[in-house]
Parts: sequence; structure tokens; C-alpha cells
Amino acid sequence: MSLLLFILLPLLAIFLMPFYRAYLHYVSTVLSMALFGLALTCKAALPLVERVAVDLPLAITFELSSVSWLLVTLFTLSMSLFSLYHLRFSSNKALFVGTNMLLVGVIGLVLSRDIFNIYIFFEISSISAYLLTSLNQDAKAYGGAIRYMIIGAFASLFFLLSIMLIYLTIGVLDLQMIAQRFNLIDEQVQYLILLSLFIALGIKTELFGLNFWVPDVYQASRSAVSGLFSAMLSKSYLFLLFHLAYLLHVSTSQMAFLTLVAALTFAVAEFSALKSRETKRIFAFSTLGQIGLIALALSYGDTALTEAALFLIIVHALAKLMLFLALDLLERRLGSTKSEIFARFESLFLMAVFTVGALSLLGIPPFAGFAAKLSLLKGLAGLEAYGAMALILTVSLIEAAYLFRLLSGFRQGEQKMVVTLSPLERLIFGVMMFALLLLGLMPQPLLALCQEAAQAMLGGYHAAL
Amino acid sequence: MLHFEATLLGHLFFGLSLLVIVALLRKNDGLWHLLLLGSLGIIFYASSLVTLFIGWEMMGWSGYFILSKTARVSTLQRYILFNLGGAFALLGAIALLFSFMGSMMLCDIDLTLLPVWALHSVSALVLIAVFVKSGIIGAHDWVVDSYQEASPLFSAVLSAILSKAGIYLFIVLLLKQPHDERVLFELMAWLGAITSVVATFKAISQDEIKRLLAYSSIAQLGYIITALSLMQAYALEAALYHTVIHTLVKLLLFVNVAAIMAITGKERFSELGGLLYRVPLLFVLLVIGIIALAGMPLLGGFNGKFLLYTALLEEKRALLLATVMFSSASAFLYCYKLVYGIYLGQRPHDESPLHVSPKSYYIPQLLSAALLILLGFLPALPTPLFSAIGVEAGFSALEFTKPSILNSPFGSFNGAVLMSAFGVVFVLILGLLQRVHSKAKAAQNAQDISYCGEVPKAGVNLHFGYGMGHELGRIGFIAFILRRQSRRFWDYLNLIVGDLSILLRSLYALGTQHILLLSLLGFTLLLLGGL
Amino acid sequence: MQNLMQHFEIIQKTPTLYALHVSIETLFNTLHHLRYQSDFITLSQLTCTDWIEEERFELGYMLTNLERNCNLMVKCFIGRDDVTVASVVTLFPQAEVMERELHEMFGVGFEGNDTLYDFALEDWQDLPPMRREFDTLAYVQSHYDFRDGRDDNLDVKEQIKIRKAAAKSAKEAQGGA
Amino acid sequence: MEEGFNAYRQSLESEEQSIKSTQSVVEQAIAWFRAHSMFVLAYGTGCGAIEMPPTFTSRYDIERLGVVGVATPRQADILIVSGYCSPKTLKRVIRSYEQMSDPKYIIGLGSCTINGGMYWDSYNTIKKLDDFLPVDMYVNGCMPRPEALIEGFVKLQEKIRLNSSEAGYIKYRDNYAHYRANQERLFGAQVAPSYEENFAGMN
Amino acid sequence: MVLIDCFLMLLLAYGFGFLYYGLYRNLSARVHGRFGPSLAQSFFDSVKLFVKEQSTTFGWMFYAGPIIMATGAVLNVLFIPFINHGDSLQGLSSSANLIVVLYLMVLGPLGNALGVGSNGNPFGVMGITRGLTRLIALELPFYLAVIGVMIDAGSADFSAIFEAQSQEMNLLKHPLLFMAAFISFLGFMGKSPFDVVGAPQEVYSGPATEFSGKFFALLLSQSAMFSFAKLLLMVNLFLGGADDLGDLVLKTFVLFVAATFIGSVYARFSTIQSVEFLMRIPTLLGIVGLALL
Repeated sequence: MSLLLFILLPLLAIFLMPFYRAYLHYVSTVLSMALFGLALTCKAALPLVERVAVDLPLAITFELSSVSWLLVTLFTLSMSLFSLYHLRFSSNKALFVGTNMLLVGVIGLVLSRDIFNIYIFFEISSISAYLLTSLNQDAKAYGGAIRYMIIGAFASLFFLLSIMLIYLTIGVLDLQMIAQRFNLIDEQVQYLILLSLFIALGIKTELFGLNFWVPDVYQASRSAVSGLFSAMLSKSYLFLLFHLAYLLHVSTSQMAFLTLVAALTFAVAEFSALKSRETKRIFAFSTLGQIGLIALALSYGDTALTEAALFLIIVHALAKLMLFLALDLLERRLGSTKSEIFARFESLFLMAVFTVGALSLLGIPPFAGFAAKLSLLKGLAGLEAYGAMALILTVSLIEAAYLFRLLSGFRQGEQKMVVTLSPLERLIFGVMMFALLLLGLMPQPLLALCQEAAQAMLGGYHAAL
Repeated sequence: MLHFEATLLGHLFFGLSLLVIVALLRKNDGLWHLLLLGSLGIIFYASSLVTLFIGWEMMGWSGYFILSKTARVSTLQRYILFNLGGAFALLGAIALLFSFMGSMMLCDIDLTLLPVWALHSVSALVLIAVFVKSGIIGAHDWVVDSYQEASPLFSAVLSAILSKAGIYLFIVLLLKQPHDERVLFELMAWLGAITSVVATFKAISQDEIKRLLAYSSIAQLGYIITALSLMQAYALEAALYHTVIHTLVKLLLFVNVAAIMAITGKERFSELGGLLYRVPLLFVLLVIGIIALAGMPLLGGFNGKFLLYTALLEEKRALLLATVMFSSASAFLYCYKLVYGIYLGQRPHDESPLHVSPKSYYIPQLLSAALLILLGFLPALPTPLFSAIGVEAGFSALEFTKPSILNSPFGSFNGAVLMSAFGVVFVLILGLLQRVHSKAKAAQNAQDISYCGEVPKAGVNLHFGYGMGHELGRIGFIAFILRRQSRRFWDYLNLIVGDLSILLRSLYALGTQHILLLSLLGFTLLLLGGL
Repeated sequence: MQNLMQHFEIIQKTPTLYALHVSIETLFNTLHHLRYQSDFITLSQLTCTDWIEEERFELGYMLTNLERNCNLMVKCFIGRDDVTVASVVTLFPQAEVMERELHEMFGVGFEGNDTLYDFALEDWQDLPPMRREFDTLAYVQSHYDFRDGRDDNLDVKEQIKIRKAAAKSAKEAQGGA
Repeated sequence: MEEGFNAYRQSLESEEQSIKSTQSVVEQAIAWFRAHSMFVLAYGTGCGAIEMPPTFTSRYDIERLGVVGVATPRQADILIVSGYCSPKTLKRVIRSYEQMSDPKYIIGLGSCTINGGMYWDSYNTIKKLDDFLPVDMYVNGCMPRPEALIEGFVKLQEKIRLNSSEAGYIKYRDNYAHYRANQERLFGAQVAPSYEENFAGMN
Repeated sequence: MVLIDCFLMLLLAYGFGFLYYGLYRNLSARVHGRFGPSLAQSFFDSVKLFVKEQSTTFGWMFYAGPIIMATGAVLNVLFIPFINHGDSLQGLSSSANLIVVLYLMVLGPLGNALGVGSNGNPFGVMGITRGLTRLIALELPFYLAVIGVMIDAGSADFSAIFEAQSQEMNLLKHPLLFMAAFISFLGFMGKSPFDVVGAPQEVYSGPATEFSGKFFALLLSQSAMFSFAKLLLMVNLFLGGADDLGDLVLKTFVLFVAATFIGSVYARFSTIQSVEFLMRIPTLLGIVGLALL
């Protein structure tokens, strides 16, 4: 049950594509379901390390620790939900290739323990993201894709620079070895490597100062695709950033800088969402905000906070995917994603979907967001980080303002278009809503998993301190 | 996540909310009301901080969805933002408490262990939640707007029960405080008193009925908050007693007003008037309501206030007591405006027909009127319950002799004697007046009033109802109060946040080349900084 | 006052009273001129005289000036039956009541003054009473009846003479008897 | 038979003795109270109103007799019609009189109420107040001085004490149609709302 | 025994009430330089009004309004003890205390307000509104004084208040409080400068516009008894209560004459002026008095 299967199966599916041209969406659903089952089965045999040596410097080493297992299951789950949603529409070659390539890239990023492998999957995921952004084949989509490509190239340039520096100074590509010998190299070079890593991954994880391109890209791509981006793409890079940070024993002052950047991301994103009138853009800002929040939690390097961060990752992925898929549904029927479309459709189910999504994003009981926010605040209080707590509480008020203004759209508007959902869509959204409610009421099992993952992630970091 | 434990206090508050919600349940919006009742149940029977918070939030947003059936968007936003603001403050307090206490269970919350700054910050945060929920003078705009725009029956629920959640929260979390760290509670006492004075004068100058009742609820809650801040057995009993009375009175008044709106379809004093002889039962019920609301000795309304006054006297807080008595005396003006505006006076000329008010409006009114009269006869009836709650919260038990004698540190009074004396004397004078041999000639019609020899023409509006609070505006001190508008402060804040967000949003509209330039600049700066 | 003399042929009646006769067309302009250009800014009286022989009314606007030491009477002749004059309410607000009274008592219409309803006489159906063709005594006879003992001392002097004669004759009879 | 003022006074006294004997003690007591506390409606209809201030204040002080001015007809017993009375004023006077509660009395002040006075030939004043309202006490003079007004009040007190059946308000109640007819003849149909049914229940 | 006691108190209150009312008219007449009516003139007025043959009523609420008002006045009389010791002339004061009495004083105006409201005359309601607005300002200094008395006595019961004044009257112990209370007492008694509410010249005689015959009589007699009850309250609070009937008459007489003379000298405040005046000087006096407790 080697880890390569996660990479090979989707690639194989892409190569065999010509054979089943008409049933692509079926194939991708089955594929993602299979991968999801595979991920669940190998829960028992953690931690799993697989090493395939090609020739000396280049090797493919995958490592499935509990935290990467958690993320892989999340990615495969959201991928299967995404493809389930797309069953209704005709099969689309570009979509099929893009999504599976994205899945490969994202899983690779999380699994690989070799810095060069990470770069390969870095490139794969970026390319598939550019492809997916341009799905709509209109001027806006292409514009967004090109902008995304340029900035993505800029980021991979810096990433390549850091790999080159590491290789020159340490001469080895395996993360474990790098981690051991990292502090032997000269101080300035260390700082240069860390800085270039930060810039590269900062752009990809959309931290403040580096995320000005995000709203336009999200707006350019289809809502479903942006849902995929926010559920999988940014999360994986976030994990990578902090995984490397912990491995390379980043100093506390640099961690404090990261906290500051994360807080800024959170605050600025939420504030700018307040007055925007375009739903997709609002959800993009909300994703940026949540990423800032998760980064803030991870940057403290405390197990409780990391556990809360991981839980928040899962909850946010689910909620945001649901919202984006629902928005996609509306976009296909009403054509635009302006805020007033909320006043132009009449469907009790969809209203419930948006309400549940918004409430759990806000962290309002009894939905999952609350459990995440509570554990986050508990962790922060434990560390006496009162400033961060105050920031989270006040800025989530801003978040409440714009989310509820969206929801209040249901009450206005006279001639409403009745939107009927197919039973499959009802099933998907019903499952997601139920999951959010379930996680909200009984978060303990998932929290325990996150706790275990947090320990695994921070094991090395604590040992070094 | 959810831990429950039945306490006497919980039973009292849940009983009240059960009474109110069941009495006001209507066919079409049953689901939301049940959800609201569920969330109230969670709050009142919560044994852990998290359960308490879950109930508090669910109450918030289930109220939001009920309100959203009738209210404008701006009111809804104001409602949810204020409520969430209070809730997030509470969440912050809970997190803080957890970090010091180590456990979430209510039973092992002991505020005396906290360091001083933590104690102040926790109580400040909880007080924010309490103040927002009960609409203290700074944060009262949402209360007034949402009562005005909610459906009449839901505004009854809002005023009778939801505003009490804050009181329950205070009793459960903050009641036991180390004696010397009471600076916050001195402020709270004065805030409650000032709220009741300002809200009373604002209530008097209102033209819409529900706005008047909203301001009156704010004023009454001001009393309860002042009572709670005294940290004394009788003051707690006063607060609880007044909570019960206020729930009954507001249930009665709001349902009465709802019946009037169902009959006439109007909700302003200037459009109403002269309904006395068309719906006499509603009038009598409203009179019972305002007697209790004004705190007159006959019905139950006086008992709560009496205990509050004696508690204040015992604590020798003379100026505070004077403010509270002043505001409860001037409360009488808006009570009379309520009765006069709707029922008495001449009916302004409009031929719109009067519909029959549904029977179901009468049941809650009769119920609460009967309870108020009973409490008038036996004022000390609920004292054992309140003293048990006091003991449970760590105060000394209250002195209780007979159900009809309500005693307090500053003297007692016998409700039964008072009421029966009123009844006997009333009958005596009625008999005297009947026996006197001068025949009483009924006035011919509405025009047959002494009007300086003139016959009032048809178009002349003889109803003075809405004019009642106008001359108050000319009195210097009161005009100063009426001019203060906290709404302007909140709108200004909203404006600033809006501008800030537009400014920040412009960051995300940069061209690609600018973004690259910025990141390069960032890289070089960090590089130079780090080397 | 002197410079006014040049513009208008003003006749001086008494040291403090001047008169000026204008035609109905120039009435309003003259008053407007006097109101704003001269110091005769107050309208103290608005009178109407009924020249029934010449079949015309004479409207008199008495203007007094600031120091109140002299008055100017602007007079003009208007017809007697259903005539309307431009109202001067816009120049002198107090004219409203005066015009209402003239309308009620003489029947002169003032176009521009919308308060010409009842003033002293409520629901008066008869001729405007101040017109000279209105017969007061006939109206009183028809509408009111006097107390019955009233008519005997209609002619008081005869009654006194009769009584004195009776008293004298009675005394003589008594003296005689 | 001698005529003039003295004669009238004797006849009054003799009549008083005869009536006093027929009335019970309670009725006499009631009549005494009514005589000793008279509320006058503060309504100056004509030029006589200027006589009332000196009568009610320090110079002549009628309060010694228990006479007080009140603002509303509801509380008043006595209505003073002081001087000439134009139809417009009479309409208000009648409405105020009908709003007063029995027993109520009218004092006609000045000769204008008796026979029109110096305005006997004016188109706008009524000549005989008696046609329209039952007058209990006339005080003649072209504006009688306060002493005469007080004399009028004293005389009215004696009359009230008699509690005689042909007091003004009874006369008004019994032949209301006659008064009403006169009023309608003067005003046309514009009379204030009629109070017939008021008296229906009374007698 | 209590019933006889109560009946006796009512009789005394009725008698003294009208006596003082007549006294007031006589004294103010003398101040105006005229003789003024006999002392019992108010009594004659009320009897004459009672025996009027006819009075207009506007429905059952108008009928019940004055009755509630009279009941309020009677209750006030019953719940204030006449004598400061022993058990004669105590009425029902044992089962109530000062705070109850204070708030019972509001019951009368409520009955009046309901009655006046139901007759549909706008002038009446204007009078009521003026009365209530004035009431707000009147009660502020009075409450300050009463609070001072209660805190000094340590309890709200009349017996404790009498006992606290056994050595020295509150008038001497807390002169400032007495002054504040006395000014608002003027207002409660309806003496000018605060008598804008019931005055015949103002708003067509204020609330009592539509009261005719027996209702106006009830109004007069209840206001007489009510003013006597307020006199009694002031005596009990500040002059140490009455030792016996003679002392009672003396103290009430002195207080009443002082109020009458002050009343007959001042011109009348408008409602706004009286509220603004009452909220300044008397309240200041009260606050300073409380501070010096």
C-alpha cells in the first residue's frame, strides 16, 4: 500500500483519458473516492516512510505523518465532493486534467520529504491552478490566469533560489538531513534561505503584502474552482510553510514576525470584505482572513494552538467549499455573482446552505466554526496572547457585518426566481451541512486526531527549543 | 460540549420564558419560537461556560431570523452586530476565565482567585454582554429599533424574556465578588440609574407605541441592573422580583398593544384614541398593566421597587436612591400617555372600521393581570423562592413572616391590608355617590364638552394624546437629555469603518507589476534588515 | 412730506392731515410707492363712505408715518354694486381684518384676501347693513319684538304733559270737594 | 294698590312666609346652602363685564356672600348676561347655559337685557333676553355700579332661598319648546345642537 | 377598634380639611385687603355641589375616576398616624411605612387622570399633563428630604421616625432638608407659585373642566382631605409628630399659615418655570442637606 499510489493513480487516469472521453466526470469521482478510501485505510500504519532512490542526489521520499495524513484525507474528501457536484454537468477535459493534476500536486506537497520533490509538486500544483483559473475561457478568466502565472513564476523562482542555496551549502536534499545540518551553515546564508522560502511560500499561502492578486484570481475563476483553491491549494502551502519553519528551527523573533504578518492578513482581508458588493470577492477575502487566522494560530508553535489551527483548516475547507459550490450553482442559474443575487432567488434549501456556511465561518454555535474558535481562544488565553484574542474577537464582528448583510438579502426583492436543486445536489449539500453541525456538536473525535497531528508536526521543533 | 444542571434560578427564569413563549405561540412561526425556547433552556440550565455561550449565541441568531420577517435591513444589522458584539465579549471573558480556572464548569468558577486585573477585565467583558443585552443607554439603539419593527407578539417576547438573559448571566457569573474590588459595580449602579432616567424621558416624548414600550423596558432594566450592582441579599431579591414583575407587565402591555394594532391597524398615538368604550376589557387590562409598570403600591409592581429602595437605603446610597425614585416617579407620565393615547380622549376622525380582536390575545393578558393582582394581595408570596436562590448564590436568607407581609431592612408593609382598604373605601364612596340624589345626565355625544361656548367642528382633532411629551422638550434639563443621540456615535463609527475598508480594498486592486514590485521591495528590505 | 408734494397733488387739510385723491387703477401703485418709498409705512384705518346720491363708494386708506405726527388719507371712488378692489394685505398685513369688515358691512370685494368670511354678523342673509339703502328700523321690527310695556313712552314729552294735567285736575277736584 | 319698588318687596316677603311654611326642613336647608354658595360663570358677554372685576375683588368683595367665579359652565350655577347681546354672542350664551347643571340662574345686567337699552334700534342686538333665556334677576341701569350688582345678588339669594317652583331653570325646562322656537326664529337653523333629550329624563 | 379609629380619623381629616381650606380663603382675602368668606364657605360649596339636581357624566370610567381619586386621598389619611405614640388615632399605619405612603400619593392623580381622560375634553388632559410634569419636579426635592429623614431614622416606619425625633425635631436637626421639603410641599398643596394646574384662569381650570355637580363636590372634598394628609405628613416627618390632638392642631395650623402667606404673595409660575426652579434650588438644598446628614 505504497504512498506512490496517491501520485500515480491520478497521473495514470490523465494519461488514459482518451479512452473514456465521455465519462470523465464519472472517472474523476470514482478516482477521488478511491483515493479517499485509500487514505482512510492507511491511517493505522502511521508514520509511513517510502523512499525510492533514483540516483544519488535525486530521490523520491514520501512521508505520511499523522498531520499529512489528516491533510491528504481532507484534500481527497473535498476533491470527491467537488467531482460529485460536477456529475450533473457534461464532462470537461480541461477540468478533468486540471483538477487531477491539482490533486497530485497538493498531495505531493504534503507528503514529500525531499526538498526537490516539493519543488516539483510546487510547479505541478501551480500549473494546474493556472489551467483551472482559465476554465471560463473568457477575457477575465484568461487575464486572471496570466496574472496568476506571472506571480506564481515569481514565487517558484524564489523557491528555486532557496533550494539551490540549500543544496550548495548542505549538499543533500532530504528534509530530515537538512534539518539536522541547517544550523551549521553561516548565519547570513541561513537568513537568506529562510527569507526566500518565506517570500515563495508567502505568495502561495497568500499572506499579507503578498496576497494582493488573490481576489482578482478568485473572481476570474469559476466559483467551484475558487472553492477548490480555498479548500486545498492555500491550505497545503500553509502546511508546507510552517512544516519547514518548524523543521528549520526558525528563531522566535522570526516567528513573531510571522504572527504579525498573519494578524495583518486576517484584519486587512476582513476589513476590505466589508464594503465589496461582489459575492465571490467577499468569499475570497473571507478565505484570506481565515488563512490569516490559521497562520496566526500556527505561528505560536504551541500544540494546543496548532491543534485548533488544524481543526480550523478542516472546518474552513468544508464550509468554504460548500459556500463556493452553492455560489457556483447560483452563478450558473442567475449569471452574475453580485451581492444582490441573494435577493433574486427563492429556495429554502439554498438559503439554509448559505446560512449554515456563514454561521460556521463566523464561529457561531452550534456549528463547527465555534468549536474551532473556542479552542483557538482557549489556546491564546493559555499563552496570555490577549492582543491576538482582542483582534480575533473584534475583527470577527466585521466578518459578521458583511456575512449577515449577505444573508439579509433573502428578505428583500419581489419577483424571485425559483431555484430547484437536483436530489444529488441536495445530498451533497445536506451531507456537508450535517458534517458541519456534527463537528460543531461533537468535535472531540476530530480534535483528538488534530491533537495527535499537532504533536507530530511540532515534535522536532519542541525538541530543539 | 453541552452540560446541564438544574438550579432554582434556572427554574425561575425558564419558567418565565416558558410562560411567555407558550402564551405567545402562534400557528405560523412555531418553529423559530421553539428554537428560541430551546436556546433559552440551554442558557438557563447550562452548567458549563461553553453551554451557556452556545445557548446565548443561538438565542441571538434565532431572534435574528424571527426579526428578519418584519424588520428593515439596517435594524437587522444593528440587532445582530450589537448582539454578536456582546457575545464575543462574553466569549473573550470565557476564554480568560478558562485560562485562569482551568475548567469550564460553572461550579468551580471562583472569582476571588483571579488577580485584580483579570477580575476587572473578566467582569468588564461580561458586563459588556449584560449591558448590550439589556440595552443600557449607550447601546440601546438596537433595542428600540428592533422592538419597533418586530411583529407585536415577538416584541413582547423580546422585551419580556430576551432582555432578562443578561440579568441571568450577571447573576450566574459575577454575583460573588471580593468585597473591595467593587469599582466596576459603582459605575454599573450609576449607569443603571442614569439609563432609567434618560430612557424614561425619551419614552415620554415618543409618538410610536412600541418605541415608548421599548424605552420603558430599557428604563425598567436600568432598575434591575442598579439593584444587582448592590451585591446585597435584599437587592438581589429586588432584582429578581422586578424581573418577574417586568416580564408579566411587558407581556400584558405588548399583547394589549398587539390587540389594538390588530383592531385598528395603527400604531401611533396621534392616530389612535377614544377606544375606551369599544374595547373596555382591553382598557381595564392596560390600566392594571400601567399601575404595575408605574410601581404603584396596589399591584405587584411596587414590591420590587420597594425592596430596591430599602436596599439602597440600607447601603446609604442617598443620591442613587433619589435618582431611581425620580425616574420611577416620572415613569408615571409615560404610563399615563400609554393609556390616554390609545383609549381615552376623542377618537380622531377616520372611518376605518374596527376589526374584532382575536380571542387568543386575551389569555396572556388575563393570566398576567391575575398574577399581578395576586402579587398585590400577597406581596411576599415568592420571597421563599428568592431567598433560596440568594442562599444558593451565597447570600444570607431573607426574613419571611407571612405571604401578605413583605418585610425589608427598612420596614415592612402588608399588601392584603392595603388592597382590601382600597376595595372597602372604593365601595363606600361609590355607595355615597350613588345615594346622593342628583341625577347623572349622560353627555349627548363627543361634541357635548364645555368648549368655551363653541361647538367643536368635525375636523378639529380633540385628541391631545401625542402632544403629551412636547412641553418636556422646553425644560432645560430634560431637553438636554432628549437631544443626546447615541445613534449618531454609532453611525459615525460605522462611517469610519466603511472608509477604512474602502481604503484597504484599494490595495487589492493593484496591477500585477505593482504587486511584483512590492514583493521585491519587501524582499530587499527584509534582506537588509536581517543581515 | 415736501418731496412727496412734487410727485402727487397732495392737499393739506390740517397741519397734521393731508389728503390725496387717486383713481382706482393707480390706487395700488400709489400705496406701494408710499409704503416703500416714503415714511408713511403704517395703515391705521381703512374707511368706506357711501355716496348713494352719486352712486359710488369712497375708499379711504389712512396712512400714518413713523413719528405719528401726520397722516395721509389716500382716497379713491369705486362703484357701489359688486365691485372688487386689489387687496393691500401684501403691503399692510393688518389690512386683512379691515377689508373683511368692509366686505361684510358694505359688500366691497377684495381680491387677494382669502379671509372674507363672517366677522361680526354670523350667517347674515340680508343686505350688508352699513349700506345706506339698508333700512335698520324695518329690520329690527321684523326680527326682534320689544317688551310689551315699551311702546307707551314712545313720546315721553306728551306723556309727562298728560300726567301733569291729570294731577292738576285731580288736585283741583280734591280742593273743590 | 301702591306700586313701585316697596310694594314689590312686601309682596316678596309675604310670599316667602307662605312658601316657607310648606317646605320641609331638608328643602329649606338645601335652599340655604344653594343661596350661600353661588358659582358665577366667568363669561363677560357685554360692556357690563367691566363691572364684575371690582365686584369680585377687594373693592366690593362679593366673596363675602359666597360668590366665586369659575371657568367652566359645568361647575357654574349663575350666568351673568352683562349688557347688549348680539346674536353671535347669544348663541354661545345659550350653549353655555345649557351646559350648566340645574339649578341654574341668570342675572340680566343692564337695561340692554331688559328692553334693548340704547341699542334698541340696532340690527345686531337682541331686545329682550327673556325671549331666549329665562332670566331670574334683572339689574337695570346703563351699567349698574357694583353696589347694584351686589343688591341683585342679595335679591337672587332671597329668591333662591324661597326655592320657588317658577325659578328660571324650571321654566326653561318646562316650556323649552317656546324658548327653542324663539331661538330658531332668530338664528334660522344654525342653532347649537338641541338638548331636548336632556330634559326628557328630568321631569 | 381600628374601624372606629379610622372613622374618627376620616371625620377629623374632613373637618380640618375644610376648616383649613376656608381659613386659606379668608387669610388670602385679608392679604388682598378684603373680608373674604366665612370659614365654612368651602364646606357650603361642597354641600351645595352635592345637592345639585343634575351632573353630567361621560360613561362609567368618568364615574369611577373621581372615586379612585377620593379613595387615594382617604387611604393617605388612613395610613398616616395622627399621634406619634400610643395606639389611638394610628389608623392602618402599622401595616405600611413611609415609602408606601409616598407612592400612595400618586394613586389620587392616577384616578383623576383616568376620569379626566375619559371625558374627551382636551383642556382637561392639558391640565393633567401639566400636573404630571409639575409632579416630576415636585417629587425630586421632596424625595431627597424624605430619604434624609429615613436614613437619619434608620427605618421607613413612622414609629422609628418619631422615635428619632424624640429629642430634637428634624426641622432643627436638618434645616436644609426641611426647606427643600417645604418648597415642594407648597407645590403639593397647590399654593402659588406652583398652582398652575388647578387655577381657573389656566387652561379652562385644568383637570376639573368637565366635573359638574357631585363629581366636582367629590373633587373638592378629596382635595381638602388630601391637603390635610400632606400637612400631617410634613408634621410627622419634620415637626416630630403630634403628641396629642391639641399639639396636632397647633402644628398643622402653624405650617398651614406659613404656606398660605407664602402662597398668597407670589405670582404664578408657568409649568416650565416651576419645573426648572424646582430642579435647581430646592434640589440643591436637598443634596447639600443629604451631604450634611
